[in-house]
Amino acid sequence: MSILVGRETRLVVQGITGREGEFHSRQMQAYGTRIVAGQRPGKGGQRALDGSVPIFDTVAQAVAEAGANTSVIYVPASGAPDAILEAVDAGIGAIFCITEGIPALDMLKVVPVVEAAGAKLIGPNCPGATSPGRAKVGIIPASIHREGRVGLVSRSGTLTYEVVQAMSDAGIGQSTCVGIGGDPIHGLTFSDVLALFRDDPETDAIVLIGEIGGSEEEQAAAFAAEQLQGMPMVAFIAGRTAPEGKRMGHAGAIVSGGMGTAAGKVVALEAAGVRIAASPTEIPRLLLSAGVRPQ
Amino acid sequence: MSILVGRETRLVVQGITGREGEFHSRQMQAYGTRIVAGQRPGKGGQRALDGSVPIFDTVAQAVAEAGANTSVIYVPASGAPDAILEAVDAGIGAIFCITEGIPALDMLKVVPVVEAAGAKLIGPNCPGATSPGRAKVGIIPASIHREGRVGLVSRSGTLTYEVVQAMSDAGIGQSTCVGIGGDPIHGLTFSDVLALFRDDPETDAIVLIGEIGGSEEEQAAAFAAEQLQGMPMVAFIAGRTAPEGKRMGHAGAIVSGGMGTAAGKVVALEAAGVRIAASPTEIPRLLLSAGVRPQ
Amino acid sequence: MKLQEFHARQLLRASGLPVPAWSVATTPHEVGEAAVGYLAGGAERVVVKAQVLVGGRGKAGGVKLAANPEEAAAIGRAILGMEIRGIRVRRVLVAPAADIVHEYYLGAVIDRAARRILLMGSAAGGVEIEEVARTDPAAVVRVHAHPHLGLLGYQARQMAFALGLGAHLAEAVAIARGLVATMVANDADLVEVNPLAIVRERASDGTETLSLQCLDAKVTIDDSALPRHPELEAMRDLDEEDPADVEARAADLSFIKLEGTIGCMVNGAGLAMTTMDLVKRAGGAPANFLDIGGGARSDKVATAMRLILSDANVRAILVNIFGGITRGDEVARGLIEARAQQERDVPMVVRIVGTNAAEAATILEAAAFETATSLDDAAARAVAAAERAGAAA
Amino acid sequence: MKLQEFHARQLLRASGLPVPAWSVATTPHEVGEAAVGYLAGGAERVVVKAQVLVGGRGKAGGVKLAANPEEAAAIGRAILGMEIRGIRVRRVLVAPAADIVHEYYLGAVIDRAARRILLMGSAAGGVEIEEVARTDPAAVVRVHAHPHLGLLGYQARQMAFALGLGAHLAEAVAIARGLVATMVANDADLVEVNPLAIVRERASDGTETLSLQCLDAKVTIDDSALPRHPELEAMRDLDEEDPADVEARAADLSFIKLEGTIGCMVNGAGLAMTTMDLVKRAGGAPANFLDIGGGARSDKVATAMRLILSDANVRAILVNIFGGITRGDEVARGLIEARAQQERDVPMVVRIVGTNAAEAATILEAAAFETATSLDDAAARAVAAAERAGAAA
Repeated sequence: MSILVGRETRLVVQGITGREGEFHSRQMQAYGTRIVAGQRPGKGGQRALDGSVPIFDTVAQAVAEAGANTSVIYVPASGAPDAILEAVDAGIGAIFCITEGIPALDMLKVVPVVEAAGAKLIGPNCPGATSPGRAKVGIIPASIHREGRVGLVSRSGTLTYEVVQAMSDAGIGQSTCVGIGGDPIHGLTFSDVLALFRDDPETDAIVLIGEIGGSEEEQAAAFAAEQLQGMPMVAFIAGRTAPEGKRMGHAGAIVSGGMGTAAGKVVALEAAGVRIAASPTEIPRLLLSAGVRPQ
Repeated sequence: MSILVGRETRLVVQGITGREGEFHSRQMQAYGTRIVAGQRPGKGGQRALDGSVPIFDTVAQAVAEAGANTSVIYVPASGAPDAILEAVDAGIGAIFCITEGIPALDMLKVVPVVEAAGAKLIGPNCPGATSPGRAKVGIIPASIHREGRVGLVSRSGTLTYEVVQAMSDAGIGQSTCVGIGGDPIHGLTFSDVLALFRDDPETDAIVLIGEIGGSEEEQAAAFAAEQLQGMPMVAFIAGRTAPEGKRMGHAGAIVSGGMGTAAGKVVALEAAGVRIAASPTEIPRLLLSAGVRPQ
Repeated sequence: MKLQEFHARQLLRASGLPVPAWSVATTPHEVGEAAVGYLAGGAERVVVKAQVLVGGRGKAGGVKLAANPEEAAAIGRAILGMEIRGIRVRRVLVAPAADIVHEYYLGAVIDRAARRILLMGSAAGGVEIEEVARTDPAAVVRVHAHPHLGLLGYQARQMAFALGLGAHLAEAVAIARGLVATMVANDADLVEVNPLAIVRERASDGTETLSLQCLDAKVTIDDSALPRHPELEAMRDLDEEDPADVEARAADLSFIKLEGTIGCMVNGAGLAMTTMDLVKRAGGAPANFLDIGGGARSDKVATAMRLILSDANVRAILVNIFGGITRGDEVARGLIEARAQQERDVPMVVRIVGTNAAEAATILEAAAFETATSLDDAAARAVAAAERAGAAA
Repeated sequence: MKLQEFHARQLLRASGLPVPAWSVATTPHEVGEAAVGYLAGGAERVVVKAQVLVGGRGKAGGVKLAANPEEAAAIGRAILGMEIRGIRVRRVLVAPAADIVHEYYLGAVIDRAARRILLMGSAAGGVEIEEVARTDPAAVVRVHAHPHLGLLGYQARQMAFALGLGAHLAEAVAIARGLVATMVANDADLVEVNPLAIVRERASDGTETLSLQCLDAKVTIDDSALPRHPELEAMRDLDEEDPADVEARAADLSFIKLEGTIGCMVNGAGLAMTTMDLVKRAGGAPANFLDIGGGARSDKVATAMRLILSDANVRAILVNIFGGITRGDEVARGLIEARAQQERDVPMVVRIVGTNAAEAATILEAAAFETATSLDDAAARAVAAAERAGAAA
C-alpha cells in the first residue's frame, strides 16, 4: 500500500493542455502513473500526450467515461477554486491542487465544500505526492525517490526534495511523500496525513517538514503524542531566523503577534517525543538511530 | 413517548416579548409545556409571563443557563432566518418556526445549514406540534386534542384543527400532531415526520393532510409503501378544485406545469395503500375501519 | 408576482445579460416610430409583441413581424386594444427581429424537493419546457446551483456543453450564471429565457457574426420577498389586475376569483381549499378562494364580504371559520355588520366552530343567520341555497 | 499588503461604517487649514497622525493633539519629515479629536486552524489585541463567521452583548458585520478598528448624544488577491518601500532584506528559509531571504544577483539550488552572466543539485566558481568567505 496515490490511482489532469500541465503530465506518465483523462473545457474529444490520453470538457465526463478517481490541477489561480469544486462534485476522492496564488478567502469558501463531500484536497500551492515505485501526482522530481517504508509530509517544495534526496542517498526509501502546500488555507493538514500514515501498513516511520506560521505543527505534535506512539518520527522546522511580520515566500509562512514561531513548534514536537533535526542533512541519521533500516 | 415535543421538551421562545409570542407562550405554558426561557435581543435579564420565565439576549445563553433544547420562533419574517440559524448554532435540536412570509431564497440558504448541523426544523409558516397531554409548541388550539395513538402530519393550519377536532370528537386521540408548514421550502418533510412516527412506539396509525403543490405527498407515498407497511394510514388532499398557476394562500400551494395536482397525489398515495378521505369528516371513519380503536 | 416582458428584460440587462434593444409603445404611432429606428439601424424586420401577463400571446395573434414602419403601425393598431384571455393589451414591445440560427431554452426555478435553485436547459427552444419535459425528458438538462455559492463556473459549463453550446462557451456560461444571479438579486422564483438564441448579425462590410442573445424573458417574483424589493413592487401592473385583487391585497386577504356561484369566506388556506373542494363535491361550484387569515377582525370580514359580492355570479355565500387564533364571536359580529352594509341580498350559510363558537352561535341565531355545524353539511346547504337563488333569478 | 490608515478608513467608510471625518496633509500649512475647518465645526481639538506603515507611531511621537490651528501646523511641521522606525513621514492625517467615553477593540482576521474568518473583540480597546490575549485571554471575545454566509446577525449580536454594547446594539451589529463585509469585499486578511469608541457629541443646544465610531483603521490585503483588485494595488505606497522590494516584485522574486552579511539566492521558500537557518547555525547572518521560484531562467538569476549586491552589507553570496523544475545548468549560466555584469567583487559559494546538476558542475568548474555539495558545507563555506572578506575590508 501507500497513501493518497498508488497503483489504484486513475488520474485526470485538469488543465492538461497548459504548459505546466502538459510538462508534468509527461513526467507523471513516464513514472508509471496511470493518467486516464485530461480535462480542458472546449477541448473535449481531442487527445493529449501524443494521443495516449482522451481530453474531456468536464471532470464529470472524465469520471463517467474514463473512470478517473484522482485529479491534479494545473489551472491558473483565477480558475483553480472552480476546478477544485468541479472535481469534488464529480466525485473525485483525492484532489491535488498545484496552483499557487489562490486568494485565501476563495479557499475559505472551497474547503468546507470539500469536507462536506468527504473528499481529500491536497494543496493548493503544493508539489503533490509520490509513492515511489507506484505513482506520482504533481511536480516532485522522480529521480530523488527510493522505495521504502518511511512516510514524509511537508509544507514545502524544494526543501522536501532536499530531504528526500538525503534519505534516498542514505538508503532510506519512502512509502509516500506528500506536500500539503504552503498556503495558509489548504486541504489536508499535517494531522490528517499523519492519520493516513498511521493506518498504512507499509509505513513504519514518519518525517515531518514544517515551517513558521500557523499552528499545524503544534496540532501534529498533539496528534503524534496521542496516536503515533511507537512509530518513530523526525521533524525539521524551517524559518528559525525569519523576522516577525514578513511572509517568507509562502503565503502561509509568517510569524505574527508572536504566534507561529519555529521555536514554539520545535518545543511542541519535542514534547511529543518527535526527534528534531537541526539541518535537513541530519534527518537520515536520526531515522537510522530511531531504528529505521536502510533498504 | 411522542415525537418532537413531549415531557422532555425545554422550550425557549424566540420573540417572547412580541404580541404573538407572548399570547401563545401563555397558551403553551397553560397547557403544561415547560418554557424555560424567552429570548429577545436587548431584553436579557428581564422576565416574561408574569415573572415566571427569564429572558436572554441570545439563544446560546438560553441553552447554557436555562437548558433549552427546543425553540419556537415568533419573530417577523425579516428576522426569522437569522433566528433559525441562531437556534441551530446554539445546539437546539428541534426548532419550530411559526413565522409566515419568509422569502424562499432565504430558506434555500438556511435549510442546508440546519441539515448539516443535524437539527430538526419544523416550518416555517407552520402551526407547530402538540403531543396531547404532554406539551404543545406553536399555535395549535389546546382544546381540540385528545390523548391517543394516532400521529397526524399536515401542511396546513385550520384544516388540521378541523381534522383533529373530528378525530377527538370520534374518540380517536393523537400521539403527536405536527404541522410542517405551507411554504415551498421548509424543514422536516412529510417523509421525515413519517419516519419519526414509524419509530415511535406510541403511534399506531397515521393521518396525513396534504395539499396541492410540490411533490412531498408523492415522496411520502413512496416512503409509506416501503417503510410503513402494517401501519394504517389515512390521507386527505386539499385543492382538488384549485386552478393551475395560482397560489392558494400558502406560498407552496400551487399547481404549475401540470405538476403538484391533488389528483396526482391521491393516485400516488392510493397506490401505496393509503386510504384517501374525500372530506375531512371521513377521516375518523376511515381510521376506525382500519382498526384504530377509540379511547 | 409576474412581471411584464419589458420589465423582465430590464432585470436581465441589469445583470449584464445580452438582451437586444427594445421599445415599449402604447400607440400605433409610437410603434411606427420605434420601427423606423430599428429598420434604419439595419434590422430587416421588427417584431411587435403584446405585453400581457397571460400565456399564449403568439397563438392569440399578439406577436407579429413587420417589414416597414407602416406595417408596424398597422400591426400595433391591431394588437393594442386586443383582448388576450380576457386581458386588454395596453402596451406592445417593439424590437428588431433577430436572424435566428438556433433556439434554446434556459430557465431557473426553485426546486422544492431538492431545495436548490434548478437551472433547466434544452436545445429545443421556442417551445414550453413542460412540453419538452413531457415528450422528451432526456432533452431537458438540469443543474442545481450551490445553495450558498450560486451557480458555479463548472456548473454553467456543464449546462453549456450539454446543450451543444461549446462554440459559445464563454457567452453561455455568462448567461447561465447571470440568469441565476438575476434570480438571487431579485428574489425571483422563475427566470426564463425562451428562446435563448444564436443570432446572426451582418456588419456593413458583409462579415457575419454569431452570438447568443436573450430574445424573450419571463420573471416572476416571490411574493414573500416583495416587501424588501419596493423597486419590483413598483413594477406591478395594476392595469392588468382585477380591482378585487387590488383591494384584497390592500386588506391583506388572500383572494382568488373563480368561475362558480358560491362565494367562500374561510380562515386558513388549507381549509379554504377544502371548502372549495366540498362545494364542488356537493354539486356546486366555488366562486372564489378566500382566506381571511388568522385573528381576522370584523373589518376584515366586512372587506371580504364586499369582495365576494363584487362578483355578480355569486348566488350564495358559505362562511367557514375554525376558531383557533380567530375568535368566532368576532367573526359573527363582523358578518352582521357586513350584512348591514350589503347592497345585494344573497343567502348565506355560516359555520363557526372552535374558539368562542358558542358565543358566535348565539349571536348568529339572534341575527337569524342560517348556520351549519359540519363541513359537509355547510357545503350542501350553500349549494342548495345557490340553486334556489339561481332558480329564483 | 498593508494599507495606510487613510486608505483603510476609505474602505471602511465605503462599507458604510461610521468613520469620522479626516483630511490628509503633506505640509504644515495644510495641517493648519484642516484644523481650522474642524475647530470651526465644533471640535475642541484636532489630532494629527503620522501616516506610516510601521507600528508604534504613538510612542515615537507621531500622534499629537492640537487645540488651535497654529499648534496643529507646528505639530505638522514636527511630524512631517520625522523618521519612525526608519520610515520618513511624508503625510499626516488630521481629524477632529473625539470625546471618548469608552474604547473597544474589534478586528477580523483569517483563522487558519478553524478555516474561518474570525472576529475578535475586546472591551479593552486602545491596546494591542495580542497584549490582551496574553495578559487576559478571557477578555478576548471570538466569533467565527459562516464560511459562505459571512457574519450572521446573531453572531454580531453575540459579539455586541459580550462586549457590553447592548445599549448600542444596532450600531455594534452594523459595525461588526460591516467589518467582515469589508474583509470579504476587499480580500483583506486583516481589518482592525482600534479603538472602536463610544463618542460623546454635544449639539449646539447642549444635548449630548453617544455613538459608536471607528477612530482608527488597519487593513492588510491578501497579496494573492491583488491581481483582482487593481484599485487596491493602486493604494500601494511606493514611497515607503525599499527600491529593492519594488524591483523584486517587478521581477516576480520573493525577496526580504535582513540585517546580516551573507546574501542568499535559493529556489523555493522552504529551502530559502532553511538556507538562512543554516547560515546562522554556521555562525553567520543572512543578509536576505530570496526565493527565485521554480523554473527560474538566467535573466531572473541576474536580477536576483543585482538585488543582493544592492545591499552594501553583503560580504559573501550563497547560491543554493535544488533542480526540480529549475534546471541547474540554466542557473549556472545565469550566474556567469550575472558575475560578468557585477560591479562589486563578492565571494560566491554555489551549490546546485538535482536536475542537470552534472552539467551545472562542469560549467561552474570551467568558470572557477567555489562550489559545495552538501547544504551544511555550503553554509559553512559562505560564512568563512564572508569572514575573510570582512577581515580584508
